[in-house]
Amino acid sequence: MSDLPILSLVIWLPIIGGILVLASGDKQANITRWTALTVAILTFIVSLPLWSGFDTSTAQMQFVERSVWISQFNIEYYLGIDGISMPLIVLTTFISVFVIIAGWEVIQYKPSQYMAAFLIMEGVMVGVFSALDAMLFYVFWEAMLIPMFLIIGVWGGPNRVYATIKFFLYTFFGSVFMLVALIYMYFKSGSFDILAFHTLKLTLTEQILIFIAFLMAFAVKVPMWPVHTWLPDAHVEAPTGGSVILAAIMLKIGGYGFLRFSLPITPDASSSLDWMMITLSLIAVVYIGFVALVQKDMKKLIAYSSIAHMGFVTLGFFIVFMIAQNSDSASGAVLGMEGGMVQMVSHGFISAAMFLCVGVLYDRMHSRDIGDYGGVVNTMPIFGGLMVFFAMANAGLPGTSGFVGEFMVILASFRADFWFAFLAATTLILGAAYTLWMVKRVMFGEVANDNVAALEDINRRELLVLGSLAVAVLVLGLWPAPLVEVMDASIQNLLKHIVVSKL
Amino acid sequence: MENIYLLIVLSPLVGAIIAGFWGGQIGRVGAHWVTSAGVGIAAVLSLFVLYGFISGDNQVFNGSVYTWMVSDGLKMEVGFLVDHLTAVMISVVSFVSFCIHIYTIGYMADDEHNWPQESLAGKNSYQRFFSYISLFTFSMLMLVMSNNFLQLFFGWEAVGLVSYLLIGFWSVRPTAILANMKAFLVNRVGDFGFILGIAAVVMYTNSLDYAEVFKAVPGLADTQIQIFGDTNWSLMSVIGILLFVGAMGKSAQVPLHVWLPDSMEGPTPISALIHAATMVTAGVFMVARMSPIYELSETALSFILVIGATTAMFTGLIGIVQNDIKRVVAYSTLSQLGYMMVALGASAYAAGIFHLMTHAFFKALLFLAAGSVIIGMHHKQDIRDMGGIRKYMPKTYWTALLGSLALIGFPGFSGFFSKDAIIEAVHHSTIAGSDYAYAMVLAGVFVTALYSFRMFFLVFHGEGPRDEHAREHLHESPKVVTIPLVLLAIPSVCIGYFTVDAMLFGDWFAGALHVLPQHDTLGELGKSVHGANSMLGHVFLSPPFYLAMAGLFVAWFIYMKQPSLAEKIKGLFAPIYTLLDKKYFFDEIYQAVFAGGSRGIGSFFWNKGDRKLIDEIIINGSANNVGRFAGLVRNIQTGYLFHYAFAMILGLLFLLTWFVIF
Amino acid sequence: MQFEMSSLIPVLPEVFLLTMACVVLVVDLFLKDEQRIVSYALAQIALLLAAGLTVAVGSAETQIIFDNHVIRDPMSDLLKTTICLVSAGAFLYAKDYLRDRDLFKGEYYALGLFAVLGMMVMVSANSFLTIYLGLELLSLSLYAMVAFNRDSKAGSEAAMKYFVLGAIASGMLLYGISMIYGATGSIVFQEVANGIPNTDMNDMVLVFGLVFVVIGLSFKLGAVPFHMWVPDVYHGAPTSVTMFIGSAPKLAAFALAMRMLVDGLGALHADWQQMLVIMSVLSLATGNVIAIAQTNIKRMLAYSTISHVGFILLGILAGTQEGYTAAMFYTIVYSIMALGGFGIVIMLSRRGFEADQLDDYKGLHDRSPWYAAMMMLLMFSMAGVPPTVGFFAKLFVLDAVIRVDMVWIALFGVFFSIIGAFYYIRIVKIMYFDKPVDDAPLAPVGMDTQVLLTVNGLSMLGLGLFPAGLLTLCSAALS
Amino acid sequence: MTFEKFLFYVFAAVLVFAATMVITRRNPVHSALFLVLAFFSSAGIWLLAEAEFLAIVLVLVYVGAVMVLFLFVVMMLDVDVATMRAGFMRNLPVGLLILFVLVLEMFIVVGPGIFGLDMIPAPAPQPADYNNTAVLGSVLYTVYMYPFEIAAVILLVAIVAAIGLTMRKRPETKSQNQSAQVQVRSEDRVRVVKMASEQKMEIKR
Amino acid sequence: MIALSDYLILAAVLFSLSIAGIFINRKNLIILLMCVELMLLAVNINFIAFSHFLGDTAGQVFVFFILTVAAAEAAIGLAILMVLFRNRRTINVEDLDTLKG
Repeated sequence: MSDLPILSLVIWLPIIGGILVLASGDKQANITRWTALTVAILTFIVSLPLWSGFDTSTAQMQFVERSVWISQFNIEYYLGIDGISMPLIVLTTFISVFVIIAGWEVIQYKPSQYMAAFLIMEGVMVGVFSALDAMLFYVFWEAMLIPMFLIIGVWGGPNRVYATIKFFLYTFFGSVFMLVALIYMYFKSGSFDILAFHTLKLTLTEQILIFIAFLMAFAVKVPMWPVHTWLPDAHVEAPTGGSVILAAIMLKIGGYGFLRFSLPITPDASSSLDWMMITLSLIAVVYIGFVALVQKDMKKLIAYSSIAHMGFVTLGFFIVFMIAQNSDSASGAVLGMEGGMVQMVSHGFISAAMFLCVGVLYDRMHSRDIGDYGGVVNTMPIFGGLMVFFAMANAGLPGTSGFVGEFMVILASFRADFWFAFLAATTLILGAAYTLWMVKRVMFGEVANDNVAALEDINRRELLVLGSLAVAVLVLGLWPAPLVEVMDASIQNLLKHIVVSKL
Repeated sequence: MENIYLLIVLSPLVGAIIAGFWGGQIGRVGAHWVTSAGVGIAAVLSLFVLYGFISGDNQVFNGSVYTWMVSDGLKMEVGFLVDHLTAVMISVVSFVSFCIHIYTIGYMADDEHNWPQESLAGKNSYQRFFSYISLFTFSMLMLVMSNNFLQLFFGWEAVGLVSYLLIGFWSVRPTAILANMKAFLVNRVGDFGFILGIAAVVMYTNSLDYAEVFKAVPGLADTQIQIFGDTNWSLMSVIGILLFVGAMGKSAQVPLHVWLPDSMEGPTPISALIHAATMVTAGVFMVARMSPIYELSETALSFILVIGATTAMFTGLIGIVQNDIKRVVAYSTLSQLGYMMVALGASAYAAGIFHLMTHAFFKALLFLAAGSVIIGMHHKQDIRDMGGIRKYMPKTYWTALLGSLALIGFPGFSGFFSKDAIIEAVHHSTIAGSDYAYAMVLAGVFVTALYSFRMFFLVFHGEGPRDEHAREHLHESPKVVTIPLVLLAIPSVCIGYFTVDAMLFGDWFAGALHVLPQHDTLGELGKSVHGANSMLGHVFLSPPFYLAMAGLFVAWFIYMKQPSLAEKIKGLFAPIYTLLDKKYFFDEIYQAVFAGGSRGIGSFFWNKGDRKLIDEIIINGSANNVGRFAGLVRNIQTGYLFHYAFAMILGLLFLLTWFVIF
Repeated sequence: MQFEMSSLIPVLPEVFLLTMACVVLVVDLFLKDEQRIVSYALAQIALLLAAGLTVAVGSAETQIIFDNHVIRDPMSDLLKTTICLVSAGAFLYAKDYLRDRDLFKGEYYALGLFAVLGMMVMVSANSFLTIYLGLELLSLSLYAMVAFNRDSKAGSEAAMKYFVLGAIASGMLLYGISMIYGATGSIVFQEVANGIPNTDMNDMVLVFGLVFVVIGLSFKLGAVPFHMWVPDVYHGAPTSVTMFIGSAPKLAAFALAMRMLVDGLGALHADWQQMLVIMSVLSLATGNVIAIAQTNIKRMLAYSTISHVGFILLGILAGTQEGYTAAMFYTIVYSIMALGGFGIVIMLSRRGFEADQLDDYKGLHDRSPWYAAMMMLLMFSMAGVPPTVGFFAKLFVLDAVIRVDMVWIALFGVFFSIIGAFYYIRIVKIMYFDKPVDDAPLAPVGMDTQVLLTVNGLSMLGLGLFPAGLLTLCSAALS
Repeated sequence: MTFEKFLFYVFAAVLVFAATMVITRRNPVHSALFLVLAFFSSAGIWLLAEAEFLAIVLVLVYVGAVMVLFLFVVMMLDVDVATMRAGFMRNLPVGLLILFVLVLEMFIVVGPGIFGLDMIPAPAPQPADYNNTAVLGSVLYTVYMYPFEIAAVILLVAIVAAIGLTMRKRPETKSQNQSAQVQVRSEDRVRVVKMASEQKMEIKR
Repeated sequence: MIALSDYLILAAVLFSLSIAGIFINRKNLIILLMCVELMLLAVNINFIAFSHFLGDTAGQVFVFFILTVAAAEAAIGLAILMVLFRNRRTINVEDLDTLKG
């Protein structure tokens, strides 16, 4: 087992599968769909050994694969995972299966390309999470844009062109500066090995500049206020599957970037700019919470709620330094970082589920406008139950995964400053307010109109998808210990790195 | 023992899951059997546990069930702490819950009439309802059996969730779904404080476990922290107040009380179970549980005292002018919750819990009686339309009378002991605000009697329903409804008498509740009173009795003797009436300030911030500017050869000047 | 002064190509219109064999022959081979296009071959004289090719502009060369290089000459502000010629820069570096910005060329081995990208329809997914999005620039590449997201062209996934 | 001032004058003729610099061939001269400014400060038996063989291009195409059409 | 004696004149072509002067080639001019503005 290049397999299996699906064409759409599903499930199965074979006791990179790619520039095909990336990879392969299923009947226009785009993206995203060579990372990072660009643009809503170009340029804008930073560090260290970057000595000025370059890339991806406006647009216009991937996985890549790059490479800059990161995170929580409140479009609302939730992630990551300052030791900081990580995974499930729920409604009514709904639970009781459940999870109800991360981050941020925790905790109110208000208007009440009256409850396929996610949300909420255990060693190790000054 | 505890908790859960997921398959009977059985098992076992404690066979149990997670050395577990306090709570909860399960069988029997014909949500709603109340029982039991803050918060929010689901149970009613959202959100405001309190606890004690926290707090008693600038705050006060904010939400204390009256939109059984007997008292339980913390902060205790007293008095006043039968009971609940809080604020935790227990019985009873009336009246709830029901529903009448007497603290009834103890305890309290509280709770006694019997007289006495149709169909409720009434009436009457000695003056709560000597108001009280009989003996020496009688008399006089007087008084005190009728305008203010305000802020941020500033000006603006600039710059390419040549010449001149001359 | 036949061997490709050009000229006289394919075939054979011969005579060592006027080194081998292959590709794409427009003539191929010969001369020039003559051979052929469609108003206007500006530029270049000759006393690069430190002349004179040389060079590359011919010529010339101008001659221009600036005037690196910085910055900015405002794809690609030239200059101005390698890599990649880009334009056009408006690409994805996919790859490559090779080209250049501590200019470059990305993805947007306006079936295209397009498009991806091979070639060529 | 220098100044003056006239005359024929003058005077200057061969070539090639070509074209195009000058004055100030600045800057570099006689002394005159043509000729075919060949190709390109661009068969010109006449085959001229024999037509009314 | 600077200044003036000529002439393409010839002439003077003063034949050889190329250039230039004139019926520089932007 251990000699199998599992990571490569998880990356390339869906990509090659995607190409096959692409080649199979649209003549026999069903075969295409089944092929795609088979590939996705196979990938998920292949990715499971990553979890089962994972050694939780070490912070070392595992499942390492390393070979030369571009020798002149010391660029390597260097893969490996630790406790930070592994859960995200499994999340990716898990969610991808549902994305394929979710697009089953809905996508009638060029289904082969649709499925192929998702499969290729799946591979590329796994690549992002497992790359240990900065240039490999960057290649995967940017390559992600292309399928997503097409998914939104080809299968998206009426305003898709604006949304997709905005999405592309925003993200591209963010990442090119990171490229310069990566090259600079290559110039300093002589390789693109990320782990070598971790130990690279840099002056404070260099660190700050590099930090800002990274920030531009990751902040856009996360997204942080004020570079978040692409997300609602992209979400609204994207097809359901696109929204799911975008929210469930892509946003995580930004958060992952902070953990893999910003914090360990530029600890001193992170430390001296943490006030900014915390401020932005809190703005994301509070400001975006308010903005979400007034959304009339369900997807937009969920998109904004994603931004607010990702605010918790960045908050959890960057309170480390204040905690260290307050208590002379970084005790308690781990809680915040792990909270951020848990929040990412959990948000992966919940936002995916929420978007799938909206997708279910959209497929039937072709409207995402909250005003067009009302009393849906009367015609779709099973769906109603699931959606209320996910809404509660989104509002951070204990017992669901949505609570875990928020709880950890609030606990940790209290150690940094009372007011951080105070502002962060407003999400309890705001999150519940915007989510439940939407649920109230969409789900409850009398049947609003004939269209709603004509709705049919979810079918087996949809039930399978939403049900599986519900189980995931519940399990993670009731017993997050395994997830935390997996990442613990890596986070501890990371923390050890970042509290030591590089100067 | 651990298995019994697990069984207590899990049997309602199993019932809930079966009824919830397979409600359609097992049918109505299956659903109410499985859930009632689950809760019944829990009730029996709880009583067994309680008996164990009474008999002294049981030791305090404190152990974890499983580790939720460990992060950064902070162990987060799910576990049980079963001591005397817990034993009382689980018994009350499971017993009341069991009664209500039985009652529900009758109450919800024709629930389909509450749903539009075509609504699929109305199908199996009966089973769903049972699933919910069993789930609630599970959550509540988890809450009270918790041995750590995490699980406490779990249960705390879980009961909130079920409350949300149940208030909005009839989801086609606009008022119901507004009320449930309101309830959830107001509770969330409380939780907001609560979670901060937990965070503070974790920060300073690095643990979530009660035992460890309580062990650590005395050492932190003098810790000061800074929140606003450099002002020092006592850590214990901060923690205490933050946690109490949670209790304010859950136990509906002013100003977070607004959700409770609205929650009456839910079916009556849950009003009885959740919004009277159990869930709303979670705050009281929590503060009592945290007594080791609260004892260390007089500020927090004063805060509780003042809030509780205010709630007790002023929500009671509202009850006088309400006409919805359930709302009257709801305001009464608010008022009684205020009493419990006053007890806690006066460090008479035992009295608070004692009142919690007695209140659970008689308030559940009152609600169920009201529900019985409502069934009889075909879901009409306005007391002005009722009257003379006594003849039609004798069982309901008598049980309601017993409940009302217990509520106003008629001597010998269970409410008497608990309420009197609270009033006396406050009397003995010396902390800031105790005088105010004493005045409020005394006045409250009068008010309680007034509204209770106002309703009682209007509903049961007098002419009889105006509505001909209603009169014809009025008859006593079925046995499943009346049996729980009787079951609850028994403890309502007598439990106080039998338990007051042990709970208030004995050492029943010795290990569970901590009272510092300087706060020991019950101890003070105990010096002058010795047991139930002694309390009864002192009845005529203390004002509460006279106040209660006065209230009863005034109610009789205004609503039975001189019905026209009511209108006159209304006219005479029009502003006050309006103030009360509008519930001090809390709803209006909240609607305008919080709901409207946050929507306003949201719109502002969205329209001006996101859409205008970021999107339009910065993002699209720069894109457009680049585009416009491009359109402008392309004109440099004029198409004329000489301009091209000129550009080259300029380039040449520039380079020459730059590199050769300089 | 002994003449050895062996010294002809290194220039065998040039000799062969010249011979073949004359053969085409002569054979063409005896062909009927429907037999022109023979001229075409001869030209293709010439190019492919010339490429083969270049490889055959190539070696790792450097040969300087013809009394120092000609050099054959690994760089020239690589560039010549690429030039021949890219030109062959351009001829292949152009075949149907020319036939549709009655331009399918022997002269076209003869001139094309002469142009290729000119490029090859430039690539292996070792003196200012040789390089000037190669440049003129190339330019004159191109002038004629631009005007090749004699009935095209735009074509003749473009040719006229190209000619006049080109003449001015070569005048300036010559003036510069004369000053450098005056200052160093030689026109052979090595001697010039040796002469610079020894000259007792004021340094001013050298820089003075350098300015003019750089201008001539910049004109050829199309760097701002000497770029004005580029959009008009790209726009006005027949698309087949645009494709030709846009691809292979960039390689020659790169060689021009390398030979003159590095081989000849390497000692003045500090000075020309600054000049190139100015022009590179201006090119990046101007090219990317103005391209946004274009509605004609040929013009748009012209401005995109200008911005790419900015990047190539970045690599050169770094003045290091890495920089030259990166610039060479970039140039080769660019010539392939441009070939493919214009190839699509050509394939979509038909008699009486040029397919040069952006709107003509609307809904291409619906009409031909394959073309659209290939075009998309090309566009993403031009935009520099991984994993296409365009990204690596940029990466290597940026790396080289950062290595010489010019981080700010790297930032500048990436900043404008964001703006640039906009108009590339706009093409993708038009192809994929818009509905077709033109429902006419696409002109049937020969198998050979389709294969070429496929190879061309997929090479963006292939080279992107495995850039090491080409990079090794480039760095070996320059070491 | 030596005679040589005097001659130089005369030629230079004429050259500059002629050049000025070239760029300012409204009639291209005049310009062309002034250009001829400029070539002549620069040929003189080249003689002073002992480049006899080139001076002669200049006159031969340029005056004899290129300028004639120019004149030929000018005559052939038959351009309306009158409209050609409008707007001239408008551009003159900028033109003069450019001229002035450019000359100034170039003067700084190539002026006497760097290239004066005191910096670079004049070379000794060549001996009487010095044969400029022979010297050039001897290197042209040896040292510069490769460039020479390329130059030849350039001329070939010029021929091909000029013919390719300008030679066209006008529809109105009448000429014989002998090779076509010779190669013609009977099939090209006579077409034997096989038709079905005529059927009797039925006329329907 | 004639100084090298004399030649060079003369060439510089001539060069500048030709450049100015290209800019001032907005009507007649032919004059533009002539200006180019003038420019080459200036370059040639430079080469010859340097050749003379350096005692090196390379400059003169270079001039020889420039003359050759210039002739070819003139031929092609005029051919393009002919094509242009046939298409547009004008050789007015200001009319050559269909390609722009």
